[in-house]
Amino acid sequence: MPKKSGLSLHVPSPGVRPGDAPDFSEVEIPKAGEAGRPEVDVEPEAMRDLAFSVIRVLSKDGDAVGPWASSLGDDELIDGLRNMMTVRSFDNRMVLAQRQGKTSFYMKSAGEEAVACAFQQALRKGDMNFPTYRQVGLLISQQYPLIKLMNQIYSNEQDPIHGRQMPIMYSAKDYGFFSISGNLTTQFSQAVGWAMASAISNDKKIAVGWVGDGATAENDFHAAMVFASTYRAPVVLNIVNNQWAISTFQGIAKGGAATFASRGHGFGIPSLRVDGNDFLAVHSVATWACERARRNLGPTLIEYVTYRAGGHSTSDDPGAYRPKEEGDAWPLGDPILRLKTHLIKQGVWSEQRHLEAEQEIEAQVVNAQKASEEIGTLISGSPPSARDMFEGVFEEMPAHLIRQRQEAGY
Amino acid sequence: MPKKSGLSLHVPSPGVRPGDAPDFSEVEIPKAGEAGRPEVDVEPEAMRDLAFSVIRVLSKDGDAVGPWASSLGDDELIDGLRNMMTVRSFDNRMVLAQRQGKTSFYMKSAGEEAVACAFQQALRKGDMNFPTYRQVGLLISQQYPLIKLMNQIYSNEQDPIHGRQMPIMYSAKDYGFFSISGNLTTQFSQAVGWAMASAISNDKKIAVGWVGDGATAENDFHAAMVFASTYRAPVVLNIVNNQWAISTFQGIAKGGAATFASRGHGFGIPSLRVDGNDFLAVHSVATWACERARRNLGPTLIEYVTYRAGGHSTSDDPGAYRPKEEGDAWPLGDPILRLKTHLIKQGVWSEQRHLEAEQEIEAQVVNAQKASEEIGTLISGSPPSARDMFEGVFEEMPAHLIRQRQEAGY
Amino acid sequence: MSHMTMIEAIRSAHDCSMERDDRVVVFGQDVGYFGGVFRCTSGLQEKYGKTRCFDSPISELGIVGTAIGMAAYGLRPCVEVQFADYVYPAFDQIVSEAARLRHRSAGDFTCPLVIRMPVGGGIFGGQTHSQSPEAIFTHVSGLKTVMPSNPYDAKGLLAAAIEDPDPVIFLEPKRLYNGPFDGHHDAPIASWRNHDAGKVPEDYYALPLGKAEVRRDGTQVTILAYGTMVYVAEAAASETGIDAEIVDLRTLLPLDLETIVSSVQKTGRCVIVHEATLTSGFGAELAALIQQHCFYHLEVPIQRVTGWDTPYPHAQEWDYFPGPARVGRALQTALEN
Amino acid sequence: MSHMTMIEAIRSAHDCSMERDDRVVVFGQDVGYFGGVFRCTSGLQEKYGKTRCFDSPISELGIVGTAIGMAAYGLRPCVEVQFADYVYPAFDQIVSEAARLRHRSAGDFTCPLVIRMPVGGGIFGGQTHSQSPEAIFTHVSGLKTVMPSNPYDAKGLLAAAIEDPDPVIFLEPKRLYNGPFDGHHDAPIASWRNHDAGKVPEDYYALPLGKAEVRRDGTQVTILAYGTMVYVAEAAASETGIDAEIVDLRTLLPLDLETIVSSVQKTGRCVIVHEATLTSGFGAELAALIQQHCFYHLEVPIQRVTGWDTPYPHAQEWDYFPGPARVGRALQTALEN
Ligand SMILES: Cc1ncc(C[n+]2csc(CCOP(=O)(O)OP(=O)(O)O)c2C)c(N)n1
Ligand SMILES: Cc1ncc(C[n+]2csc(CCOP(=O)(O)OP(=O)(O)O)c2C)c(N)n1
Ligand SMILES: [Mg+2]
Ligand SMILES: [Mg+2]
Repeated sequence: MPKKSGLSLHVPSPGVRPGDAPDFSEVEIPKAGEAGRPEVDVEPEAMRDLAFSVIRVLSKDGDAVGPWASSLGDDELIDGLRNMMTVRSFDNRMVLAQRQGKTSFYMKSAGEEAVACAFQQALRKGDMNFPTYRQVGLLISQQYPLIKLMNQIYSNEQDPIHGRQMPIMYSAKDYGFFSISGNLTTQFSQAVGWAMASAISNDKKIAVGWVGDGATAENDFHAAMVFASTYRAPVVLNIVNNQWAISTFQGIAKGGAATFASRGHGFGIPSLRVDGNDFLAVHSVATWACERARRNLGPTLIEYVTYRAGGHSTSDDPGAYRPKEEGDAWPLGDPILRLKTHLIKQGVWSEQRHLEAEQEIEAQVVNAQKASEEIGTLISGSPPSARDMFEGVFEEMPAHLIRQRQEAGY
Repeated sequence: MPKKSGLSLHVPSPGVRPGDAPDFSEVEIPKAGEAGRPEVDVEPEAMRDLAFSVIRVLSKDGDAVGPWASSLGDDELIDGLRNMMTVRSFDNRMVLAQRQGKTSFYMKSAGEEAVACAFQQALRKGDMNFPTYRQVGLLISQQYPLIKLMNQIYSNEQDPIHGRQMPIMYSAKDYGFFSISGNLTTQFSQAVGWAMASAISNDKKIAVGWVGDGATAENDFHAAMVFASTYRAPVVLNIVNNQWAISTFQGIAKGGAATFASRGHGFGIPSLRVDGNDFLAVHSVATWACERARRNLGPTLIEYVTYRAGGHSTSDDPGAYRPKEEGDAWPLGDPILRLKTHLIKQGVWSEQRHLEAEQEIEAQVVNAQKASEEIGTLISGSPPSARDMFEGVFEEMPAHLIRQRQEAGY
Repeated sequence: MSHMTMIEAIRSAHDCSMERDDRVVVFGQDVGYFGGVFRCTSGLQEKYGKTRCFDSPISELGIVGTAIGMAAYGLRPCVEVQFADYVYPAFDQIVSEAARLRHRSAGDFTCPLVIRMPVGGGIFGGQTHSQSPEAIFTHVSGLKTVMPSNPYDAKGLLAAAIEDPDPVIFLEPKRLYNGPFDGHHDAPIASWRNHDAGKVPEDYYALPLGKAEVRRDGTQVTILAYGTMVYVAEAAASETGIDAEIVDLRTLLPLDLETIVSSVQKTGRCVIVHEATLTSGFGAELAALIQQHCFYHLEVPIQRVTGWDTPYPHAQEWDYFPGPARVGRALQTALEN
Repeated sequence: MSHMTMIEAIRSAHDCSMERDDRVVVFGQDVGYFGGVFRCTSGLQEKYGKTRCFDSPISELGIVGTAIGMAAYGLRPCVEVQFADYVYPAFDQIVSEAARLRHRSAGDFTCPLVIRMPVGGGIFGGQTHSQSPEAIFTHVSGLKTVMPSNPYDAKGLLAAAIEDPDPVIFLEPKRLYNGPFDGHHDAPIASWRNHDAGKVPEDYYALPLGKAEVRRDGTQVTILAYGTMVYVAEAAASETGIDAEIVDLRTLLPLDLETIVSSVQKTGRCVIVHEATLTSGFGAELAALIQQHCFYHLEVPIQRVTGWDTPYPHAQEWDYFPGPARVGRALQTALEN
């Protein structure tokens, strides 16, 4: 309401703040199995509704239902479960390590493990992800050595990127994982360019761009949509809507839009919205979008509805801006628990096996951590040489950098 | 078609090029009067279709039909006609002046005069336009002195902006006309900010942003949409789709989208598409959108379907990239001719009066030009002082600029 | 007169300015309810309401673009870019619009706007939380560029920046937010509590832009520094026992050339220190000006001690950061001939 | 060996590179069917097809962002920004991504990318078609910055830039596109047809980046210039009759410091000329380096003759443009003491 008669500024804010009771009543959750599954070559207009619904496969009681019910076999699903469990265990150890001062910083994927882990299972060797800092699941799902991740996090002597970047800014070309940037959304238009390059080269590889709900407001989101739309780039553009951008709720980035997915329609890009905590649904939608790209049918935009269960990073205290209990109230539950329940219902998994898996994985992570810490951490062992800092600015070091390196004493 | 099996890049191109016959068969033109007219407080979703249609009021034979039939009286319409005629006459004289070397550069509005002229009649004193270089109609419709426009174009001693900017980069705050920038689209997010400021101040003024079809690809288009959507800014966002961006046809910016107007839907912004050569339709849609803004209902996105009848600028030769006859083939005709026909049909105008008006206006423009050229042109009279170049970089000239000015000999 | 950290001082400057002038509006990423990731705007939304202090979408371009529109309307926006490393998406609006609006419209429209951003390293922020891009702003005609080195200056200069009729880039050395830092990263953290410049009046006051301050009188050599480097310079001077005069520039543009020239003409020797990369850094402009204005007074070449021409590294942060040892060596070199 | 304008030479460089290496792709606003507003890519789409030379949407960010992705894939994009004044929307991708990709990924990904753009004034383009932003690129670690001054260099340097494994900013002085221009804007327009440097081989050749060229031997004073200013310097030298040595830098980063230093050590006097604004322009870096490396050889202060610290004006273009008269005065001053 304006103070005086006249206009007034609308500033969206979340219904609830610390101290209030969590409230997700505005999050509409359709029943699993309800959303239709169009052919991959359908006109975007004909599948408009999928940008406003939530594609879900796992029912309350853990059955896989509806047209999107996954094509994954039991073993693949069990792999997926183990991958998610590994991510979570890894995250927890690394947060601990950060608290112990062994590294400077860390960011977890807690609550949204299914998105990266399920998506990766839809990709092929040679495809390229352009991830954000919350998709370590893409690497862990490919059995990327945990110790290498830790070496990077610890900036130790065997850090693949030589201690040059902050923790979790991984780069792993052989695993289809583009160098993570600290600058939000830049990877989104790069993904489109990489996909265009693949098409220009009559190659078969596709690209996958990743962005968070908050970061969709950045310039590169628009550039990516425009170029993907115009050149029909073989790219899948993923928006991970985990409800929060540091302290800012998704309403600030979404504004008056019904959904983030619907941003695709103004570009003629088929857009889908999926339950990000439903491993089967994510994998099924990912497979659909990747097939579109591989068949040269062009880009797809996907919004994953999930929840950032942890703080933004180890520097953040979410208790300062949202109710502590909000995570538990999140209506889409926990991705690991949901897949576990499904597998048990399927009779291919059990509490017992789950417990064993947890212990195995824990042991794996702990061993990797031991080995990595023996090499060194940010505060132990011999760090990457300062001499290295001058390397790789250019392929060949120009005279002025050689002079500076010598001045630095190397 | 890919050379080898594999992906291939899609690069849109216009159906026709110089030498080919013009072809607008893909431009769907619904009959006048067909599009519905919703209440201004309707949900965007409920008026979705208006982003895909073309709102038209003037029928083939010049009648005003349908729910958008204008509320303008005959005198206002005659004013509008005269304004458009003035713009066209002014443009032609200035192109000539440029050819004669009296100025360095010029850009016409030929073919799209109705957009700015009709829109301005929906605005009130105090509202602020953030225009591009093709909306001189906004000023001429307010009887802004033609001589002042020319003084700017000639960079003469009485140029309101002291010869500092290229021709047509007008600035006229008192006429609700923001300083034109040579950098595309920057004004779009500024318009949203100005509107937000008006709302923050509980003021009643609204802002209007203008952008071309090609320039919608720029970063500021996205920033403007995001902020307008989030804060429900009292702003009207206008896309003038004149089919061309220098040599680039609109398909490169539009990509796979059905229309530019539909870009608004992903932000929950009501979006309309209107016949930009139909003075009555433009004014009626403008009035609708301005009322929305004034009633604090938030932003509106409008796409004006029109055609850039002339070259991009005096530096451009459209014959190099599009058929010479394309302009004549444009299905929405000429805005001046169409309004003239309507007024004659209404019995409030005649060929005779039109001819007289033409002569009057021509005389007005010529007189203004004579007067302006007596003051000076780029090549005659005394130019703005070089000393002035150092003024206004800051409100108060800092020491280093004073030193430089003195070094320059002033 | 209470002690404040630089964060508290900046917050207080906002508060006083918003109190005095309701045209002042504050927004940016996480600045509203949360009060900013560095807490420089905490409490402002509660006190002044959601329409004068609010969260923005993650679009630096949108933040600056809308702020320019607000300034043109007549408000006095003071916006935050979360880290200077993230200002580039807004660069076009800053360079092409904010900086040129007054000139290109011959004063028809103006742009009283403050863009705040934390700069500098020393927090293991790596290449995307450590940059010092001041030089590129000083190359853009129409912008003022300010970098305070302590809470007292920060409050007074920010208040002045908000009142300034033209756009001001306000750079906050994040390593100084909680205490003076001299580059000895292994030493216990110093606090503003026991530092004179930590004494900050609660009430409004403004300090003029464009005035440098001599932090330490000396006769042997002049050190030109700003931000964190002021304390590095102090450490280097006291540790080498060299009688250096330390000039804290405070404002880079407009530059207080007089104070600089008179100091260098007195000492005949000059060492310039900044954290940004060397090539085309602001030290280059300073060196160019000094050799022009003090040519016949200079006994030895002007030296620049700066960050290296590499991205700011994570693990090797302290090899990159120009610390007291490097500055000390430069001082010794300056006295050699 | 035929004569070419700089436009024809740049077009020829594209042609030869695309012929030799089908990883080379060319795109930007109006570069496809139309061949670019300055015609530097004309005929390429016809010859190499729409997927190797095409029009882009009007998004400098998209152009550079997608080009970085293409470079990471393994292509060799060479993109055009229509005017340097319009590069700022892409600044974040250039600074934060292209420049840092190799370093931050330890060579896992690289960015062989050329970003071409016309720079400089003299065509009544006003503040948005006249800028020379070279200095800000040289401040960004990881970028190479090149500015040729004639058709022969333009072709050879562009070919080298396209082959370079790292990102190169390729700046084309638009006032030189059709002929050498010495700042005498009232004189008849000179053409490359009757200029030695207008002789350009049809076939492929490359010139090494990082090498300056002495355009005129002299003993009394060194003029450092690049782009259009090379001809302004020549005019100033011959009109004043001063025996100036003129060094055409050609590449600003990496800089050919040796050639510069040996010339200044020989003459003991130096005048730097560029069209960009003075403060924090590349002349500042040059002056800083020269006073450091030639301190004991310098007889007089280094002078900078540059554009003023104002936006590039329209009507007063020739008052802004650093012409032969101003450079001549600087030469005389250099010889006074
Ligand atoms: C260009 C830029 N602006 C601001 C930041 C600071 N920042 C880092 S993460 C973040 C929030 C991103 O939120 P979202 O996109 O939702 O991703 P999430 O963290 O939720 O996964 C912000 C503002 C940045 N890294 N880059
Ligand atoms: C940031 C930026 N990039 C490029 C240009 C060059 N340019 C000027 S006008 C124009 C075409 C704009 O087309 P459109 O938006 O459709 O407007 P129209 O000219 O058709 O009215 C271009 C590319 C510019 N002025 N600014
Ligand atoms: Mg988020
Ligand atoms: Mg157009």
